[in-house]
Amino acid sequence: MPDDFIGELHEQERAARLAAEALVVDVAGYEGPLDLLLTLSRTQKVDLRQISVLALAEQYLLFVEEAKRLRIELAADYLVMAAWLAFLKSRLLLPPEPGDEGPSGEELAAHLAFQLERLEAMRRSAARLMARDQLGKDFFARGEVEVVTRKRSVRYSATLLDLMQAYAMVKTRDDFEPLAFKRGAIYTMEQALERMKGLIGHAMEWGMLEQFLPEAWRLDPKKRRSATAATFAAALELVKEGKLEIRQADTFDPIELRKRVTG
Amino acid sequence: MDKEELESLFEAPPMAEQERMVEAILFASAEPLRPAEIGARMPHGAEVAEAIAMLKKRYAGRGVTVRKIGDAYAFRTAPDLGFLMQKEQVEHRKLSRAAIETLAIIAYHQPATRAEIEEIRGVSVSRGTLDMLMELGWVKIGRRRMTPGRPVTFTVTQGFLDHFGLETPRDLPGVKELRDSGLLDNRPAPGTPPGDEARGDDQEDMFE
Amino acid sequence: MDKEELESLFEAPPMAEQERMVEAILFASAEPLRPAEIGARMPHGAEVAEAIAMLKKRYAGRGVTVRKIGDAYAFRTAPDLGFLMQKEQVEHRKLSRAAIETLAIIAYHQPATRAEIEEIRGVSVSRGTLDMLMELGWVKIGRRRMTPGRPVTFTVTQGFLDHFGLETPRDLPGVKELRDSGLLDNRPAPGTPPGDEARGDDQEDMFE
Repeated sequence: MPDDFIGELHEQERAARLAAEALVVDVAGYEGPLDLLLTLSRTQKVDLRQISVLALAEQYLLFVEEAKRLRIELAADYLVMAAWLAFLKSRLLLPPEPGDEGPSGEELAAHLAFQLERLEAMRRSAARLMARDQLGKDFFARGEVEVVTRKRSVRYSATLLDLMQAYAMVKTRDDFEPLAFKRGAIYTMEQALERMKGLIGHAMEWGMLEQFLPEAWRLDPKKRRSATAATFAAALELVKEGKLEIRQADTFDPIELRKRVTG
Repeated sequence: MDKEELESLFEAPPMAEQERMVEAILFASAEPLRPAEIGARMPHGAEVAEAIAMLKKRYAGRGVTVRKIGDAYAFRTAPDLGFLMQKEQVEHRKLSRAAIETLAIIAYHQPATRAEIEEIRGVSVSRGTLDMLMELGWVKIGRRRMTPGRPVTFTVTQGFLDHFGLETPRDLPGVKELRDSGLLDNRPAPGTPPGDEARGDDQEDMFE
Repeated sequence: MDKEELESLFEAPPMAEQERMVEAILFASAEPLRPAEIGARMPHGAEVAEAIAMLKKRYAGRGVTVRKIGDAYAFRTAPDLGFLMQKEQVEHRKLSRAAIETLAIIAYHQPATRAEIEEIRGVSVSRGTLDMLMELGWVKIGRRRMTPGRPVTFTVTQGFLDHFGLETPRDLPGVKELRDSGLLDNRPAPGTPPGDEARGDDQEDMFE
């Protein structure tokens, strides 16, 4: 029955192709390249400790090629892993060049095998954890919490999570502030006027304008410039009100101020 | 199939086991249960009245006892131990949003002056909020800032660290970590139209 | 007045009475209580640890038992009777595979940094996964790791232990085998300088 035989062959081919494609098409089902590697490694049907990393790397590279052929877009980390595995493959196959720095192919392969084994162990542990008896499902806490008293006190509660969320909220709000100029480094004339009014009472002698700047605004050049301008404007305002005298010996000389002595 | 027949097919568990069952059911229930309600949860053929009577006897004189309330049963603290329950009565209240935000800002920026807190929050901080945080023992007054007006600063206390399970204020996660864990994610609250920047009370929905 | 003197003035109640008291206090609380919390409500001179031990023994094999959860104690129904409590069963949020794995990694490797979780799973921890585990009250932020960048670590909580009926994280299923086979070691990839944990965050700015 040659016909049947050929038919069977086709059938086998088709099944193999479908299996390969299924793996590729399912790419969304994998949680990253390590997960995919772990799935591929199962086809080797050996203990993870005896796995052939070289064969695995080849399988993975084939998978990526297949994805490319089917024009399936792979996330960047799958491609990064592919590049790394190609590198690993060359390290495993080629003798190390003299003076070659860095870990050997065997070391890298051993680490990858370790990672796979560890991921699988965590998977198994997670399953065992979830299979345990759980509170509220298999065993229960006291249903009716008993409170017998007349004494009342309020206890405010907040958790670290509340705190972090509150802070996050405050910080996020900033990101969504309506467009406005940050006025952090601007000292307003109103502020300067307020301050000068308090200070000029004591300014019996001529003093330099700089002495009237607030402490915190004297060092940072930006702040200093803003404070100088505001203080100067405030000084002019006070001169206009007849409360202050102002003088400058020459162009670019220091500006000096003192309280206006009346009468 | 009538009841008699079923009973002969499935034997009821031994009385000691039935007593255990009633014990667990009464313990987990949020309210007193009538024997019929208990019976409805027990295996077929259980002798609920007898199991309750046994349980009642077992707990006689213990710290908690099985009490009949109307026609239902419940565990209750022995009357002579009522005094032990007094400290239990604390009303748990959530901190107001203003308070938790103020606390968070102090924790992250300490020492912080009132003006700084207001600048970060974008709204003024009421005297009462800071007073309350100080009364709670979570915030204290630190050194004065050496700037004009010599404003007082606020810092968090050891009590704050204890309450929030932190060893030092440095253990607080940073902004980047908050963002990475999704906490700084600007998820709109369900049902909020996009762009409706949450500044009102709808905030609560967002994380609860 | 020193402690000795007080003790001689007020004699502690007999042990049987102390056991009753612990029974009443533990019964009334849904949350696990630490011996110190219980002691704070007991009369002076009470031997809380001994009373708890007696109580634990008394309830062995009953429908409710005294469970140790971390360093605290609580009454919980016996797991074999869970089928009776369908009415009390709470709807459990179905956890994603990523969330379950992240939880397991934190539990088995704790304290674990975000980078370590990602290294084990081979993918980045998605936004909101850690957030959700913290909201469930199963994971909390622990100490910072004393490596460059001082990353925060995550650990499991008492609520986690309570939920899964564990006395300590050492009771996690298979933990000993995993440790013996080296699968819980923090083995860096070959070629990485030791202690290279730096993830470059803005932490430093925040506190300095």
